[in-house]
Amino acid sequence: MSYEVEAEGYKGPIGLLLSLITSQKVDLWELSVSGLVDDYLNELERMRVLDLEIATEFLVVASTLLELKCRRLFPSQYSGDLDEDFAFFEERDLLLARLLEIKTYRDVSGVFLELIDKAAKSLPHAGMLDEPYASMMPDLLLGITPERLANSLARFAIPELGDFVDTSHLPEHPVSISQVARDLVLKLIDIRQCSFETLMVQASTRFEVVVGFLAVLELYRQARILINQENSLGEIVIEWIAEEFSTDELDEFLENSGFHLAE
Amino acid sequence: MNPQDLALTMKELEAVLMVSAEPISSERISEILHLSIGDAEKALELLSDFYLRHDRGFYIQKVAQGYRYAVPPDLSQVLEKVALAKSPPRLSSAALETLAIVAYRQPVSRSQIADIRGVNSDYVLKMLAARGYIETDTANPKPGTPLYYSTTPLFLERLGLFSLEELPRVEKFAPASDVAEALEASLFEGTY
Amino acid sequence: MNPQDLALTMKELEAVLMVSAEPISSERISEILHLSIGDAEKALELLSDFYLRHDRGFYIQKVAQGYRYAVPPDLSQVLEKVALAKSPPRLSSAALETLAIVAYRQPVSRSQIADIRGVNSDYVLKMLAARGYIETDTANPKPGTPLYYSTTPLFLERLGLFSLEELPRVEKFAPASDVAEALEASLFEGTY
Repeated sequence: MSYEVEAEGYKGPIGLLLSLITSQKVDLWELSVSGLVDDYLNELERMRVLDLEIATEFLVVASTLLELKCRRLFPSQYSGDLDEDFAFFEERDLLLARLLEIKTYRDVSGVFLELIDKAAKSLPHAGMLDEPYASMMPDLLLGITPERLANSLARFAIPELGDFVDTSHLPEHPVSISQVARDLVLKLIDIRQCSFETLMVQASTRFEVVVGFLAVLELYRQARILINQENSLGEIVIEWIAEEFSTDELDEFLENSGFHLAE
Repeated sequence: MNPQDLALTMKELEAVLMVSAEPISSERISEILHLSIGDAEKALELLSDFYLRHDRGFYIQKVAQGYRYAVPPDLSQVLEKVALAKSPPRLSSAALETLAIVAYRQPVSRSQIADIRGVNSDYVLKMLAARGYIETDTANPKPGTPLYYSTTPLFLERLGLFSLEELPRVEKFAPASDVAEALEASLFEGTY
Repeated sequence: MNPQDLALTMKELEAVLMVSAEPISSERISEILHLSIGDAEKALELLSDFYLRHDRGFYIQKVAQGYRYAVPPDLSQVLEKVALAKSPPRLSSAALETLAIVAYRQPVSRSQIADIRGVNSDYVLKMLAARGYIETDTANPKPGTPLYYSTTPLFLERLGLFSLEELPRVEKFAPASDVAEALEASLFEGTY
């Protein structure tokens, strides 16, 4: 079901195109990317329903082709700047490493398919305890809530097209944005230095955390705080460094940062 | 039957008994293994004798609807320990999914459930019925009509619900198969 | 174990396997039969060998960290009519690729997966999670930390693996040096 490419110099499934080029069986100079795109758009028109897999596969391959072709079209030269050259080589190696990595996973996923096919040929025996032993077992529904039961239907719950917008995830009691931001600033002025987590300890919804984070970014932009994070995903430490706000200044800050808008 | 055929028949018979969710009749066995009913019954008898003679941990039990594997009475203590083991078995996700389908779609037939889940669910249904969470519509015992499953009062009690109306609302599921297929086409290619 | 004890253990082990709905772990077997885990595993191995040696219609399958009775592939064809198992839909290449990344890189975040694949993989991840092949670490609900995906026991079961250690070694699939060189040559030819 892979999309067939019919471009000048090449005809076949698009998935193969990249591997053909890498094994140099198709000359990149000869390949017209615009022809390939036209051909593909026509095909989409014919399919009527967009097939996501074919579409994304095409995009990945086409953008890689474009990148390859661009690199070949530009004359090669050293910039004379050593730093720039190193940066270029580093980028080059990263791209190569990524392509090799994805090729590895793509190859191994073929083995997954074989394993799945093979395993499907072994039919399992599913045994069961008869009475009176079955009723000796603890209740199997222990700890199962109605919500978990409903969630187990998730994979069948495909929303119908044109259905109403589900707003059940929105909080029933909307939080005031300016209130969250105001509380945060006051707390920070009071403690001077603490982690983002401590700062948000009273936040009960994801929404409040997001507002809090935006407020922190705005304070940072205005150079009123310092932010430090030692390592990726590590603790975010926030330190208050500016003068304190007067009430008016605080209101002004909230207004200028747009935090009062959603009242 | 010559000895070689007999050995193969035994092997196939074991396989049939091992994957059947329900007791299986000698007629059905004869169909599957392309034997006469007489030969199928003879094979069952031979295999049954073989297990008894070798004192195995299971035997072939003849119940009203047919034949099935069962554990002999002298091992009942082991079964008790299985039932009472410290780490009790949990409801599998397949079982929970099936239970949810029955709860939201009741009354629902075996084949409707198989269509929704995409896999045969006989064993899971049997287990859920044995645990008393679902039941079949016994007021409709006409031969040939499919069995319809519904949840039981025990099910409501275990989930702490007063009535089925208290079940959380879910989005419509299992829409017309063409919509589902169009949406899933990007993830799945064909079927076996 | 002396021969008599061993014979009894085998018999009890058969009974336990016969009544288990899911693959049963050697820990649970050792608890039920009052054996050390080592002895339980040894008994499983002996019984497994015994069935293979005598060419039975079933075998002990080591899958998803447990043991269960199953019918070998050569007989399952005979049984197509009994089991009526509709296999789950086949995974697309995008889904398989994503599954491979989760399997080898777990726990792995959504953005790490997108980085490797070069495309947003949210939809594929959602579907793989709905199919029960992968799950997120729900024990880590800190705000701001990304969700990490891991494979489930069902993933092992579908691939017929006992544990993640049985996954084929990924190093073996690293492209051979000539492929890497060809790729490098076509990517960077003329750039210096």
